[in-house]
Amino acid sequence: MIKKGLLLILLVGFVAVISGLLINFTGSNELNPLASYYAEKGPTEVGAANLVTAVVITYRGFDTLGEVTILFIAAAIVGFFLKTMNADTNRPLRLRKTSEILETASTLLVPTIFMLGAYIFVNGHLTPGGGFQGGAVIATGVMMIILARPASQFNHKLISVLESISGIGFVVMGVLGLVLASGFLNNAFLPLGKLGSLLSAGAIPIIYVFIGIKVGSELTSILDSLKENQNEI
Amino acid sequence: MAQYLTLEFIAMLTGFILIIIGLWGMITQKNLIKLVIGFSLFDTGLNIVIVSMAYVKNSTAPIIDKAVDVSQAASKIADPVPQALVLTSIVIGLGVTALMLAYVLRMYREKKSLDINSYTDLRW
Amino acid sequence: MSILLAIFLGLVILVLAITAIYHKNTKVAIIATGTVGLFASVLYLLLAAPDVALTEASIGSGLSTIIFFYVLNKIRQSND
Amino acid sequence: MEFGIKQILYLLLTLFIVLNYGLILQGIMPKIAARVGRRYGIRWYQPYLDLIKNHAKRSKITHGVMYYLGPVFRLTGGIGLLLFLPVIYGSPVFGNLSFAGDLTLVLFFQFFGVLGMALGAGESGHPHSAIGVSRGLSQVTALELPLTLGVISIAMQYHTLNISDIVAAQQGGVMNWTIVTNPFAGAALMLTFLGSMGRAPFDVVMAPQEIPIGPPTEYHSGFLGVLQLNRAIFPVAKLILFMNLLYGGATSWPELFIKTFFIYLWSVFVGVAFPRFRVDQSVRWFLGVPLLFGIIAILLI
Amino acid sequence: MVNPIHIVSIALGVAFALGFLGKREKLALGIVYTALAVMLAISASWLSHFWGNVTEPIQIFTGGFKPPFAINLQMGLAESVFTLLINTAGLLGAIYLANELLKAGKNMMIVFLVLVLGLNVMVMTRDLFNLFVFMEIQSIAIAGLVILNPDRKSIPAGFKYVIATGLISSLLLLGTVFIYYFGGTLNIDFISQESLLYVKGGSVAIFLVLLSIVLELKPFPANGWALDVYEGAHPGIGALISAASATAGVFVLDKLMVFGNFTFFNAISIIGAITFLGSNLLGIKQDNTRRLLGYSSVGQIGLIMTIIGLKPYLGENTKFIALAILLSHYLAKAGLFWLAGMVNADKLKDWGAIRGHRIYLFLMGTFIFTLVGFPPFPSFFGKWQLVMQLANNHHFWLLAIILIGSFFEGVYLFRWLGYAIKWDEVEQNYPKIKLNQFIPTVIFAVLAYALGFYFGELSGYKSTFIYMAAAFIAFLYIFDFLPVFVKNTLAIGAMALYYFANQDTFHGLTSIFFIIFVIGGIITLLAGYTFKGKRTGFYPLVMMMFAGLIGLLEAKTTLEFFFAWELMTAGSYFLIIRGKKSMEHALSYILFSVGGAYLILSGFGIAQIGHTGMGLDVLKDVHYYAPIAFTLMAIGFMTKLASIGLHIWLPGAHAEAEADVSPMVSAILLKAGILGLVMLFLSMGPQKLFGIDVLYVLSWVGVLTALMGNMMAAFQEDAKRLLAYSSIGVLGYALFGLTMMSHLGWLASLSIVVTHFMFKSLLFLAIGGVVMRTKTKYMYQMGGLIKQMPFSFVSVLIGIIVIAGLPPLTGFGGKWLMFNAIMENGWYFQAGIAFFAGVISFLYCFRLIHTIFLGQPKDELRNVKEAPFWMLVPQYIIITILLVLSALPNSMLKPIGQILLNYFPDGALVWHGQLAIGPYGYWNGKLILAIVTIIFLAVFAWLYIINRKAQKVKQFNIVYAAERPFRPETTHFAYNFYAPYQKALGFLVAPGITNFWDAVSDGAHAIADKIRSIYNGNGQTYLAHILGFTVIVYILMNGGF
Repeated sequence: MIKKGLLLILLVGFVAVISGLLINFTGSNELNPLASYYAEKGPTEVGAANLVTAVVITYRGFDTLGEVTILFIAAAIVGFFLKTMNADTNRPLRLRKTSEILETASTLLVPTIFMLGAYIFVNGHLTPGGGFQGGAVIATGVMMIILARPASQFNHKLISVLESISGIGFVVMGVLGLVLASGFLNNAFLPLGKLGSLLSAGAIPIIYVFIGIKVGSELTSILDSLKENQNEI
Repeated sequence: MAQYLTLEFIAMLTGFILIIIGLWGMITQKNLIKLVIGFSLFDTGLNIVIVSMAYVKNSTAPIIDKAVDVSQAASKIADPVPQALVLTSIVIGLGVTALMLAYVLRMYREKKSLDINSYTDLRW
Repeated sequence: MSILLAIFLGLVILVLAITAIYHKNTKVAIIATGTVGLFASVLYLLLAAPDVALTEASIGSGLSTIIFFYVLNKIRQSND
Repeated sequence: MEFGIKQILYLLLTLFIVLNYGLILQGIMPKIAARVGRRYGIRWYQPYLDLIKNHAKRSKITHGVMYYLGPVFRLTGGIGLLLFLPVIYGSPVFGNLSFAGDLTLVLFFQFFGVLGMALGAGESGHPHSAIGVSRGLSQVTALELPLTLGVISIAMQYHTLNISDIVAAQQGGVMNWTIVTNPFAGAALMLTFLGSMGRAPFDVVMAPQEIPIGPPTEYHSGFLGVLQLNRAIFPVAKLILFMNLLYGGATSWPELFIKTFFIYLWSVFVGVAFPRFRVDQSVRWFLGVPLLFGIIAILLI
Repeated sequence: MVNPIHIVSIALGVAFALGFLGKREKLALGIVYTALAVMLAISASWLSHFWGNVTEPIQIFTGGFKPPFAINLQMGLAESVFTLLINTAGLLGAIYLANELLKAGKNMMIVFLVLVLGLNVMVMTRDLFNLFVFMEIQSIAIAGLVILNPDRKSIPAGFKYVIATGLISSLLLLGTVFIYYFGGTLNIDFISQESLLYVKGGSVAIFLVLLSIVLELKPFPANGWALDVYEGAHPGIGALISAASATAGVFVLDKLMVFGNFTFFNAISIIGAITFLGSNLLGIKQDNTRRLLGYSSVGQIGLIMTIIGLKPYLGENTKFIALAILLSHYLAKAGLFWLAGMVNADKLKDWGAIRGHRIYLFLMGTFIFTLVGFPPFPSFFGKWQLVMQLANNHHFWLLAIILIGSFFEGVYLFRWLGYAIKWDEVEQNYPKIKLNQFIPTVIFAVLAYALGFYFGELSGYKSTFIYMAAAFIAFLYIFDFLPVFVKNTLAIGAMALYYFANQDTFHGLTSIFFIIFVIGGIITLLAGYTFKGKRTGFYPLVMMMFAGLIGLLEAKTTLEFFFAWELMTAGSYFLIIRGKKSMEHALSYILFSVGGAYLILSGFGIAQIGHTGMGLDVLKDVHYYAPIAFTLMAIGFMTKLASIGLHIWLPGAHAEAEADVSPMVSAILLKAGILGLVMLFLSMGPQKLFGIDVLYVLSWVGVLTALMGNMMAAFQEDAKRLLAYSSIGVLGYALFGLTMMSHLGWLASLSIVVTHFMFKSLLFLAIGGVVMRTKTKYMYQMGGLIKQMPFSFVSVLIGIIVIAGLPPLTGFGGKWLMFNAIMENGWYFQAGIAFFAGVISFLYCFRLIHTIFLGQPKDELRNVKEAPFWMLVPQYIIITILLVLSALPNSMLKPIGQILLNYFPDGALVWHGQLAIGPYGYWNGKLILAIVTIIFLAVFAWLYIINRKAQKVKQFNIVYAAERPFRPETTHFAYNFYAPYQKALGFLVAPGITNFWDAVSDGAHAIADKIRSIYNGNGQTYLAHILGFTVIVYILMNGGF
C-alpha cells in the first residue's frame, strides 16, 4: 500500500509536469504558417487533394519510410521470436474445428475485403485513407481466412516476396524522386495530373499502393506468426 | 473558464487523462497483459492529444474537394501536419504493442507466469 | 452540440479505460481497450480528422485488439 | 694536521692509559657494589688475571668467518670511538683523531662495534646470543630518542657539533658545565647513560648472574680476550663522551680519572639500588621520564 | 560524392530485398555486409570531403522541398564522423556476429541492418519528429536484437527494455508535438528557443524532449532497464548498443541542446556527473562481466553528457574533449564487449581462464587502459583537457565528482584485469580464436593507439622520446619470442644508447634522476640475464616503465609530465602483477597510483588557471589557490613515495614482485615521487594552507613515515616485505629533507635518494637471489646461509651498514648532513624522531642478516647454491660504487651541492679535500674510512696472532645448558625476533591505517550495495524510476512545478 502511495505521488508529480502543456493549450484559431503553406501550395506542388496524404507521402515521406520500416522490423522480430519459440516445442499440432458458416462467409467476404483494401489505398490521395488503412483492411481479410481455415498454410514465400517487392518499390520511388525530380521521395517525377482525379498527384498513388501492399503483408506476417502459435495446443 | 469549454480542449483533456490512466496502469498492474494495455491506452491518449492539437476552430478535414476549394483551403481546414504525425504514431504504436505482446507470450512460455514480479532474475 | 458529444465521448473513453485497467477479466479489459480506440476514432471525426479516424479504427482498435486476443488465447491454451 | 709517527705514538699512549684505567675500574666497581651488599667481592686486579688467562687458553674453536670477525668489529668500534673523541681538552697530544668527525660521528660509531659483535655472535648459532642481541638492540633504540633530544639541546646551546668546542664552552668553573646550564638535557643524558652502560637495571641483555646469555655466550679464549679488551676501553670512551658533553671535559688525566670515576659510580649506584627491568619495561621507561626531560630540554633552548 | 540519402536507400533496399532470398542465409549475410560496407564507404568519403576543409555542411532535402516544409538531412563534418563511427561499429559488429546472425536467420540480419540505418538517420536528420521515428526504429531494433539468443536472461531484459523505451519515446513524442504546437515547426533549425521558452508550455515541451533524449542515454538512477539489456543481450549486441547506439544518442543530445538554455546545460552536466559517479560506484560491487560493462558504459556516457552540459564553459574545447572521451568509450567498450563474447566468462573471476594468453590480455589491457584514461589513448588527452577546463572555470565540485567517479571506474576495471591476468583458481582455458570475432577486436585496439597519437598531436603533445620508446616497446612486444638473453641485451643497449646520447642534455637536479633512472636501470637489468627461456611480456613492460621515468625528465610541459607519469604507472603495474601472489597488491598499487595521479592532475589543473601555456613553469607562478594546488600535488607525489597513510600498497607490491622487479620498483620507481616533489617544491616554494605551513606538516609526515616504516620493517617475518617497509622509511627521510627547503636539507635528502637507490637495489637483488634459491620469503625458514651464499652475505652486510648509516660507509653521510640541516632549521622534535627511527633501522638490519645468513642452518636448505651469477654482478657493481663513494664522499656530494647552489645559494658545505664543514660540524669520510680500516686490520692482526689455529666445529657444537640441541628449527632464534619490542611499542604500528583504508573500501561497497538495491529487477519499478527521474529533474530545474 505504501508503494502504491508512493507511485501515486509520483504520478501526481508527473501530472503536475505535463499540466504545463495542457493549461497553455488554447486551441488554434487559424493555421500556423507552415500548415498554411501546405494548404496553399500542397495542391499545386504535390497535386494531392488529400492534404494529409500530401504531407504523409511527400512532405514528410521520409517519416513514412521510417514508419514502414518499423512495422517491417516489428514483423521480422515477432516472426523470429515466435519461430524460435515453436522450434522449442515438439508437441503435436492439433487443430480446432471451425464452424461451416464462418468458412462459407469468409469465402464470400475475403475477396470483397481485399477489394475494399485496395480501393482505400489507391484512393489515398483523394479521400480519407491510404496505404496504412488499406493494408490494415487487407490484413483483416487475412485474419478471416485464418479464423475460417486454421489448417490453411500461407505461402510464406509469397508474403515475403510481396513484402520485398513493395518495400523495394517504395525505396525505388524515393530514389527516382531524387534522380528525376527535386529530391528523395518527391512525387513529381510523374505528371501531377488534375487535382482530384484518380491518376493525379504524381507518384503518390503508386507509392501508396506499395505502402498498402507492404503494410498488408507485414501485418499479415505478424498475424501469421501468431497464428502458428494459435493452432498449436 | 469558457476558453476551456471548447471541443479541442475537451478532447485534449480526455487525451491527457487517458495518458495518466495508461501510465497508472503501466506502473501498478502486475499482470503483463494489463501492462501492455496500459501502454496501449497511453498511446491512444497521446494520439488524441495530437489530433486535438490539429483542430482549428470550426475547420473541416484537410481534403480539397467540393466543400473546400483550393483558394480558401488555408482558412477552412484543420492542420494536416499533426494528423500526418498521428498516422505514423498509430502505426508505430501497433508495432510496439505487437512486439510487447510477443515478448509477453515468450516470457509466459519461459515461466508460466504473467506476474511481472516473476521476471526479476537480472538485477543489481 | 459537438462539445456535448465530445464530453460524452470523453467520459465513455475514460470509463472504458478505467475498466480496461481494473477489470479482473483480461478478455473484458482487452475489449474495453479496443472500444476506447473505436470511441477515439469517433472523436477524431469530430476533430476533422477522417484519415486518422480510419486508421485508428482499423489499426489502433481493430488489429491491435486482434493481436491481443491471439496472445491471450495462446496463453490460455498453454495453460491447459 | 700533521700526521706522523709521533701522533701514532700518542694514540697508542692514550689507548694504553685508557685500557689500564678501564681494567681497574672493572675491578673496583664490582668490589664497591659487593661491599654495598655486604659481600666481599672480587680482587681489584681480577680483570687483569682474566685477560691473561683468556689469551693463554689453548682450546680455540670457531664457527665461521663472521664469528671470527665479530670481536674484531667490536674492538674496532671501541678503539675507534675512543680515538674519535678529544680525551684531554686543550692537549695537542691527547686530542686524538677528533678532527675526522664531530659528535654525530661519535654517536653513530658507537653502533659499529655493536653490529659487528651481533653478527659474530649470530654465526655461533647459539640462540641465547641471538636473544641477547635482540634484547640489546631493542633497548638501545629506545634510549636513543631521549639521547638525541638531549644532544640536540646541547648542540643548540653551544651552536656546534664539535665536541672540542662544546668542552671549550664549558671551561671556567662548575657553573659553566652543561649539567648546570642545561640541567634537563643533562638529566636526559644521564638517564640514557644508565642504559648504554648495560648495568642493572638494564642488564638483562647480558643477564650475567644466571645462565649465560647475551652476545658473547659462545665466545671463549682469545676471542673473549679481545672482547674483554673492548669491555675495558669502550665504557671509558663513553664516560669520556659524557664527561665532555656535561661536565666540562678534562684538562688533565687526573681530572679525567676523577670525573669519569664518579660518572661510572652513578651507574653502579643505580644498579645496586634498583631491580632489573625486562626489556619491554626498559623500552617503555626510556620513552617515559628521560624522554620528558629531553622534550623539556628542547623546549627550553 | 554519393548522396548520403543512399545510406538510407541502400540499407532499406537491401533490408527489403532480403525477402527474395528465401533460405539462402549465407548469401543474405554477404549482401548485408556489402550494404554495411557501402554505407561505411559513403560516410568515409564524406569525412574525407570535409576533412580539413571548412565547408558548410550540405543539406539533403527529402520530398524535394526546402525545410521547414519537408524533412531535411544534414551531412557535415560532425555528421560524417559520427556516421562513420556508427557504420564502422555496424560492419565490424556484424562480422563479429556472423555465426549468430546466420543461425538466427535473415530476419535478424534485417533488424541489424535497420538498426544501423536508424542510428545513421538519427545523426543526420534535422527534423524533430523524424528523429522520433528513427529513435523508435533504434529502440525496436535493439529490442529485437536483444533476443538474438532467446533465453531466460535476454527475454525479460528485452521486455524491460521495450516498456522503458516505449515510455521514453512517448514522452519524446509528447514533447515533440507540443513543440510543434508552440513553435509552429518541427525543424530543428527553425525552432526558436526564445519563443518557446516564453510560454510555459513551450518550456515543458522542450523539457520533455531533452529529458527523453537524456533518458535514452540511461542516466543514473533511471537506467535499470539498460543494465539488464547489457547483461542479458549477446555481447556482440551489447557492443553495438554501447558503442554505436550511445554514440548516436550523444550526437542527438548535442544537436538538440540548441533548444536548451543555461538551466538545461547545467542540469545535463549535473545529471551526467551524477550518472558517472553513481554507476561507477555501483560498478565496484559488480561481479558479472557484462553487467559490469553496462555500468561502465552508462558511466562513460554520463561523463560525455557532463561535457555536453558544460559546453557554455568549455566553448571550442567541447568538441575535442567530448570526442576524445567518446571515441575511447566507443573503441574500448565495443572491444571489451567483444572480448567478453569470446572469452565467454560470466563472473569476473572466470576470466582467470585466459591468464597467460598474451594476445587476449594485450587486447583487454589496451581497452581497460583506454577506458580509465591512460596514455597514449584519446581519453587521456580528453580527461586532461577536461580537467584543465573545469579548473579554468572554477568547477571544482564537478572536477572532484568526475575524478572520484573515474577512480571508482578504475577500481573495478583494474580488479577485473587483475583477475584475468592472475586469478588461478579457475582452469586455464583459452577460447579458440575465431577470426571473424578476433579481427574486429584487433582493429579497435589498433585504432585506440592510432587515435591516441592523433589526439596527442591535437593537444600539442609531442615527445619524440616517447614515440621512439613506444616504437621500441612495440618492437619488443612483437619480437617477444626471442630468448631472454637477446632481449635483455637489447634493452640494456637501448638504455645505454640513450644515456650516451643524452648525458649532456640534463643539467641541474634532473641530471641526478637521469643517472638514477638510466644507470640504475642498466644495473638492475643486468640481473635479467639470470632468467632462462623467453620471459614472455617482461621486456616491453620494463621498457614502458623506464620510458615513463625518463619521460618525466624529458617533460617540458605539465601534459608531457603527466603523460610520462601515467605511462610509468602502467608499466610498473604490469611488472608488479607479474609476481606470484601479487594480484591484490598490484590492484592496490594501481588504485593508489591512479588516485595520486588524479590529485596531481587536479593540482596541475588549478595551477594553470589563468595561464595559456602548459609549460612546467606555470607552477612557478600559480595565480589562484596556490596552496591547494600545492597540497594536492604534494599528496599525489607522496602516494608514489608511500608516505604514511598512503603506504599500504607498497609492501605487498614490492615484496611479491619478481626478484629483479623488486629492485626496479623499489629503488628506482619510487624516485619518481621524489622527482615530482623536487619539481613541486622548487617551483612553488613554501605554501600556507589555512594559515598552516604545508611544508611543516609534510615534515612531520616525513619523520612519522620514517618511524613507522622502520618499525614495521622490524616486525616483518617476510624478508622482501621488510625491505619494502624499509623503503617507506628511507623515503620518509628523503621527504623530510626536502621539506626543510634548505641547501643542507636538500643535499641530505638527495644523497639519501642516491644511496637508497644503491643499497635498496643491492639488498633486493641479494635477498631476491636468496629467495630464488630457498623458495621461501620467510626469514625464520632460513638461517645459516652464510656458508652456502657468502657473496650474497657480503652484499647484505654492506647494504645494511649503509642503510643503518654507520660510519665509515657512505650511509653515514646522509645522516650527518641531516643532523646539520635539522640543527640549522630548528626542527628539533622531528630530528629526535628521525634519529629514533634511524636507530630502529638497526633492528631490521640485524634481523635481516642474522635470521637469513647466521644462526642455525636448516636441513632442507643445506644444499642451496649461491645466488645466480647474473644476480651477483649488479650487486658487486653497486658495492664497488658504494665503497668508492664512502672513501670519496665529495665525489657525490660536491656535484649535488654545486647543483643545489643554483636553488639554495646559502648554507652550502665547505669542502677541504674530503673534509666537509657544515654550519655545525665537520666530517671527513676518507679519513674515517682509513682510520677504521687501519684499526680493524690491527685488531684483526692481533686476534690472528693469538688465535692462529682455531678449530672449526660442527653446527651443534655450542654451549647449551646441560643438553645439546639437535634440531635447527628449535635452535634458530628468528621468529618474532623483537617480541619484547613489539610488546613495548607494538601499539604504535597497530594497523590503524590499513584499517582505515579497509573501512573506506568497505564503506564504498556497502553504499554501493545499498544503492543498487533500487535495481530490483522489476520492469515496473524501472518505469517508476523514469517517471520519478522526470519529476525530480523538473522540480530541481524549475524550483517547483
